[in-house]
Amino acid sequence: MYSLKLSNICKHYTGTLLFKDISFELRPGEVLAITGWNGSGKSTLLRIIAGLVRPSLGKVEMFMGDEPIPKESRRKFLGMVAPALALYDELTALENMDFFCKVRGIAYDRESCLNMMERVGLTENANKTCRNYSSGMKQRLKLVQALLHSPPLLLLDEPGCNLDSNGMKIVEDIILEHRQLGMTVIASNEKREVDYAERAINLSE
Amino acid sequence: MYSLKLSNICKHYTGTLLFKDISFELRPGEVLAITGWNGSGKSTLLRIIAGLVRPSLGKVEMFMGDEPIPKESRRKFLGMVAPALALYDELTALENMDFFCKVRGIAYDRESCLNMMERVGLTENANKTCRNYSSGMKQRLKLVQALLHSPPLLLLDEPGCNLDSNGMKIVEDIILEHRQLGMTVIASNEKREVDYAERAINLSE
Amino acid sequence: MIIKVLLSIWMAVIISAAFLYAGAAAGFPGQTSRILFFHVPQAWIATLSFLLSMIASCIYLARRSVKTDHLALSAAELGLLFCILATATGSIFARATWGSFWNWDPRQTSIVILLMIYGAYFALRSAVPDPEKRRVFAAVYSILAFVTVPFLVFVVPRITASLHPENTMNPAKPGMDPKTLKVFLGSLLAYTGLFVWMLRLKIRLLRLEGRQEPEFVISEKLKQEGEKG
Amino acid sequence: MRSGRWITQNEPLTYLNEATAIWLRDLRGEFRTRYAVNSILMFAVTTLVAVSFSIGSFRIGEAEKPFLCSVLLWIILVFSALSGLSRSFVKEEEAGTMDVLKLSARPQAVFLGKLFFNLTLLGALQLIIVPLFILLMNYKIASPGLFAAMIISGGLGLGAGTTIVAAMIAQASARGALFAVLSFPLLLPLMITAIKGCERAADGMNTAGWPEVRIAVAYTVIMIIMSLFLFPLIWEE
Amino acid sequence: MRSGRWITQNEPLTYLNEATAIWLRDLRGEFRTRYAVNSILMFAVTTLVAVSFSIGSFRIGEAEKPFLCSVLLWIILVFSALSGLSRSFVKEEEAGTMDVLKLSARPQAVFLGKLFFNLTLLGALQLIIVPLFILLMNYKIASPGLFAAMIISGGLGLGAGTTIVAAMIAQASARGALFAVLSFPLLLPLMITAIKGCERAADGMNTAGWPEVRIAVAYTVIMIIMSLFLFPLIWEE
Ligand code: HEM
Ligand SMILES: Nc1ncnc2c1ncn2[C@@H]1O[C@H](COP(=O)(O)OP(=O)(O)OP(=O)(O)O)[C@@H](O)[C@H]1O
Ligand SMILES: Nc1ncnc2c1ncn2[C@@H]1O[C@H](COP(=O)(O)OP(=O)(O)OP(=O)(O)O)[C@@H](O)[C@H]1O
Ligand SMILES: [Mg+2]
Ligand SMILES: [Mg+2]
Repeated sequence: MYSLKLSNICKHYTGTLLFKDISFELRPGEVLAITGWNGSGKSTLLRIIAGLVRPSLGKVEMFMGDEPIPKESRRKFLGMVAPALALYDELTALENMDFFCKVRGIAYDRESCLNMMERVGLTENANKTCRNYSSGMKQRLKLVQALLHSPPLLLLDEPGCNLDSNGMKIVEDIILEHRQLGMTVIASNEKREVDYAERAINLSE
Repeated sequence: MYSLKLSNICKHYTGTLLFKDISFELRPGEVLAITGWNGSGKSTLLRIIAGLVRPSLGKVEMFMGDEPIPKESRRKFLGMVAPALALYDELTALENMDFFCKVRGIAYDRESCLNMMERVGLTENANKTCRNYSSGMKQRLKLVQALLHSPPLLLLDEPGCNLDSNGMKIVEDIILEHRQLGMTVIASNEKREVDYAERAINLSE
Repeated sequence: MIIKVLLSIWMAVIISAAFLYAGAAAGFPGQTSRILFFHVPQAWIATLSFLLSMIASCIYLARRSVKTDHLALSAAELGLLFCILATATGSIFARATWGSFWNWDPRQTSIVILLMIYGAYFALRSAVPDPEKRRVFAAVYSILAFVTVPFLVFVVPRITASLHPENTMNPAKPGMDPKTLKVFLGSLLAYTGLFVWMLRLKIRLLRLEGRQEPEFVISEKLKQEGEKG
Repeated sequence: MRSGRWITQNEPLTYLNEATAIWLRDLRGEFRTRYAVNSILMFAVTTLVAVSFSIGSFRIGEAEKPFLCSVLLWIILVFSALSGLSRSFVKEEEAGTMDVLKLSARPQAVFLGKLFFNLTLLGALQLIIVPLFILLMNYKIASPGLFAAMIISGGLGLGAGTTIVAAMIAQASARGALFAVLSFPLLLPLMITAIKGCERAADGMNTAGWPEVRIAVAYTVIMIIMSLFLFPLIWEE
Repeated sequence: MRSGRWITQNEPLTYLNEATAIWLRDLRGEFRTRYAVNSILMFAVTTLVAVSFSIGSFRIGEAEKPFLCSVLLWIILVFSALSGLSRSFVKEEEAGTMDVLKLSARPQAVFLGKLFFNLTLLGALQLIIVPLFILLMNYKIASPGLFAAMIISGGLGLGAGTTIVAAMIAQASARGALFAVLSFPLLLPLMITAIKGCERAADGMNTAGWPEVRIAVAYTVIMIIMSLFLFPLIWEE
C-alpha cells in the first residue's frame, strides 16, 4: 500500500508567496483535485510533489507501507502529464515509448506499447515523428508516457488540454481506471475533470 | 468592408490528404468555426489562412471592398492565437507588447497596453519575464498580441486552452465584441467556443 | 576596531621597512627586488584563499548551510583580488627583470589558469538565478577545479624551463639577508592579517545582504507564524 | 479597443523604424541570455590566447609578420563570427517565435533588424579582439587609418554576407553545419581581400587609394541589396 | 494496463542498460537533426583548413615542427569540442525534455549516457581530423603507438572533463559563453599534457613509460569518478 503525505508545503518566488501550509495525505483509491485561478500555483504544486521543484518550506513524503520511499527513487512510483513536460520531438511515438521503457528498466514490449497507442488512438501515427504531431496528438502521447510503468501515483496537470471529445473520454477512462488502485492528483480548471475528485484543494483561497 | 475568400483549398503532407475543396467566404460580423478530431487539420487550415503554410491547391484571398489585399500585406489585417505561436520568453509582457506595436508600426502607448493587460488580468504580472508565466498567463498574453492592432480578421486556434473560467469569459467577450464588426475563425474542440459561430466546417467528415 | 588600527599600523611599518630598512637583494636589477615584499605574499594569499574556498564548498555540499557558502564566496572574491594583484606586480617585475610583461613563464601560465578559474566561478554564480542551485553549482565547480590543480602542478613545469626564481624567499634557506627575512616575514603576517580581516568583513556583509532578501524575510515570517500556530 | 488603429499602417512608415524595433528587441534578449555575444567573444578570446601562446613562443621574422598577423586576425574574426552569428535566427526558430515574427513584421524590416544586430555583435567583437590581438602579438601597423577602415569595412561585409545565410539555415533541419558550410565560400573573397588590406596597412607600403577597402565596401553594398530582394523569398512560405 | 510492471523496477538493474538507452536515443536524435556533430566537424575542418593555409605558407623548421603541430592539433580538437559538446544537455533543456528525463532516469545513468554520447562525437571528430591534420601539415610521427594512445586518452579526458560542465550550464541562464569559460580552465592541464605527449610521440625521443598517457588516463578516471558523485547534486533540484 502506497501513500503520499505533504506537510506544510509553502512556496514563494523572490518575494511573492504562491501558497503556504499545504498539508494532506493521499491513499490508494483517492483522487485529489487542485484548483485555483491561472497563475495560482497548481502546476508548481504538482512539480513539487514530483520532486522537480524544491518547496520553500515543508516536505513531501511517499510511503510504501510504513517505509518511506527515498526522494531519489520517488520518480519510479509516479507518472506525470503537464503542459511543460515535452517529449522528444525528433523521435517517432514508438521510439519515444521505447526510450522511456528502457530508461525506466521496463522490458520494452512493442506489442503492449502498440496496445497503449491504440488506446489513445495514435496507432496510425505511431511511426510519425512527433515534431509533426498536432497539439492533441502530443497530449495523447504524453498520457501514454505517464502510464507506461503503471505508477501508483498519477499527477495530471490539465490532462484534457488540446483534446477533442474522444480524447476527453480517454482521460476519463484513465482516471476512473486508476482510481481503482492508485492515487491521483489532478490540477485543472475544467469542472469536468475536477469532478472526479472526492477532495479538492483550492489554491486561490 | 473586408472579406475573406477561400477557394478549393486542399492540403496534403507526403501522401496523406488532410482536407480538400475547402471553400468559403467570410464577411464582417460572421464567425466561422472549424471543427474536427485531433489531427484533422484545423490548425493547418488556420495557418494556411494566415499565410504561414502554403496550400497544396487552391487559393486564399482577402479583399478590402473589392480590391484584393496582396498576400504580403495580409498580415496587417489579421491577428492570430495558436498553441504553437509563442511569444518572446526572455522579455516581460510589456516589452513584448512594446515590440509588437513598434514592429507593426503602431505608436506604442503604454497606457493602452496596460489597459489591454488589465482586460486579460495580467496587470500585476506585466513586468515579469514571460519565461516564468504559467500556462494560462501565457495564453492570455497571446490574446493581447492578437488584438493589438485591432485586425479585421481574427484567427483563434484553441483560444480557451489553459484558461480558467475567468479566462474563458475574457475569450467570450473578445469573440462577442469582435463579432460586431470583424471576421472571426475559431478552431476548437470545445463546444462552448464553437457555439459562437453561425457556421461550422467539420474537417473530419 | 582595535584590530583594524593595529593592522593598519603594522602595514604602514612594513611598507616603510620594505623601502627603508631592508636592502636591495642581489641578483635583481636596481631596487626592483623590493616588490618581492608585496608580490610573494599576494601570490601566497591568492593560493591560500583558493584552498579555503574549496574546503568551504565541500562542507557546504555536506551540510547545506548558507554560512559556509558565504565563506566560500568571500574567499573566492578575495582570492581573485589578490590573484589580480599578484599578476600585476609580477608583470611589472617581469618587465623590469625579463624585459617583457608577459612571456608564458610556467608561473604566469598557472596564475592565468587560477584567474580563469576564479572568473569562471563568478560567471557561473551570476548565471544561475535560483539561489540554492547557485550555491550547489558553485560548490561543485570549485571542487572540480581543485581536482585539476594537482595535474597542473605536475604538468606545467614540464612545458618550458622557467626564468622564475625558486626559493629565494624560502626562510629555511641559509644565507638570506636577516633584514630582508624579517621584513618579508612581517609582510607575510601583515597580508595574512589583512586577508582574515577582509574575509570577516565580507562574510558579515553577505549575511546582512542575505537578511534583506525577500526569500529570507518570507521564510522567517512563515517560521514565526508556524511557531505561534 | 476597436480604435481603427490599423488604419495608421497605411501611412508610409519607414522600414527603418521597424528594423530598429527588431534590432533593439534582439539586443535586449541577448542582454538577458547572453548566448550569442558570449559564445562569440569567448570563442574569440580563447582562440586568440591559444594562438598567441602557440605562435608567441616563436620568433616570427619581421618581414613575415604583417602577412601572418593579418591572416591570423581574420581567421579569428571570421570563425568567431561563424560560431555565433546564426543564433539570432536559429533562436527565433527554436523558441517558436518565428511565426509570430512572420505575422507581424515586413521581411525587409526583419532582415535589416537582424543585420543591425549582427553588425552590433561584430562591432563588439572587433572592439575587444583587435586591440587585444595587436597587444598580444605585438603587431605593428604602419598605416592605422587604412587598418581601421579595413577592419570596419570587413566587419560590415562579414555581417552582410552571413545574415541571409543565417535566415536560410534556421529553416533547414541540420542547422549547425550548414551555416559554416554555406557562409564560408561566400565570405572567402571578402576574407582574402581583408587579409591583403590589413597586410598593406601593416607594412605601410602602397597605401594609396585603399583598393581593398573599396572592394569590401562594394561587397557589402551588393550583398545587402541582393539580400533585400532575396530575403522575402526565403522568409515567406 | 495495470500489469504491476513497475514491480520489476526493484530488481537490481545495471545502470549501464539505462545509460545505453540514453546514449542510443541521443545518437538517434543527433542523426536526425545533426546539430552537434555538424557544428563540431565543420568547425574543426574549417579551422584546420585555415590553419594549414596560414601556417603552411611558412617554412617551419623541422626542429620546431613536433611542438608547433601538437599545439595546433590540440587547439583545433579542444575548441571544436568546446563548440559542440554542450549541445546534448542544452538541447534537452531548450526542447523542454529535461524534466521528463529527470522523472524517468537515474542521474548516474544520465551522466554516463551523455558521457558516452560526447565520447562518440569526440571519436568521430578525431577519426576525421587527426588523419587530415597529419596529411595537410605533413606531420611526421616517430612513435605512432604513443601518438594513438595520447590521442585516445586525451579524447577520453576531454569528454570526461566537459560532460558535467555541460549539465551545469544547461541549467544556467547565459549558456553560450559559460561552457567555454567553465570548461577551459578544467581542460588546460589535460591539453598541456596532451600537447607534450604528442610532441614526444612526434620527435620519438624518450618515449619510454608514456608518462603523459598515464596522466591523461588518471585525469579521465578521476573526473569520471568525481562526476558520478557530483552529478546527482546538480541534476536534482
Ligand atoms: C606576471 C608575472 C609573475 C607572476 C604571475 C608571478 C606569480 C608568482 C607566484 C604564483 C608565486 C608563488 C607564490 C607561492 O609559491 O606561494 C610567486 C613567487 C615568487 N615570485 Fe613571482 N610572478 C611573476 C613574476 C616574477 C618575477 C619577474 C620575479 C623576479 C624575477 C618573481 C619573483 C618571485 C619570487 C622570488 C617568488 C618567491 C618564490 C619562492 O620563494 O618560492 N616573480 N610569483
Ligand atoms: N521560476 C519562477 N520564477 C518566478 N516566478 C515563477 C516561476 N515559476 C512560476 N512562477 C510564478 O508562479 C505562479 C504560479 O505558476 P503555475 O504555473 O504554478 O500556475 P498554475 O496555477 O499552474 O496556472 P495555470 O492555470 O495558468 O497553469 C505564476 O504567477 C508564475 O508567474
Ligand atoms: N510538417 C508536417 N509534415 C507532415 N505532417 C504534418 C505536418 N504538419 C502537420 N502534419 C499532420 O497534419 C495533421 C493535422 O495537424 P493539425 O495540427 O492541423 O491538426 P489539428 O486539427 O489542429 O489537431 P488538434 O486538434 O490536435 O490541434 C496531423 O496529423 C499532423 O501529424
Ligand atoms: Mg499550470
Ligand atoms: Mg491544432
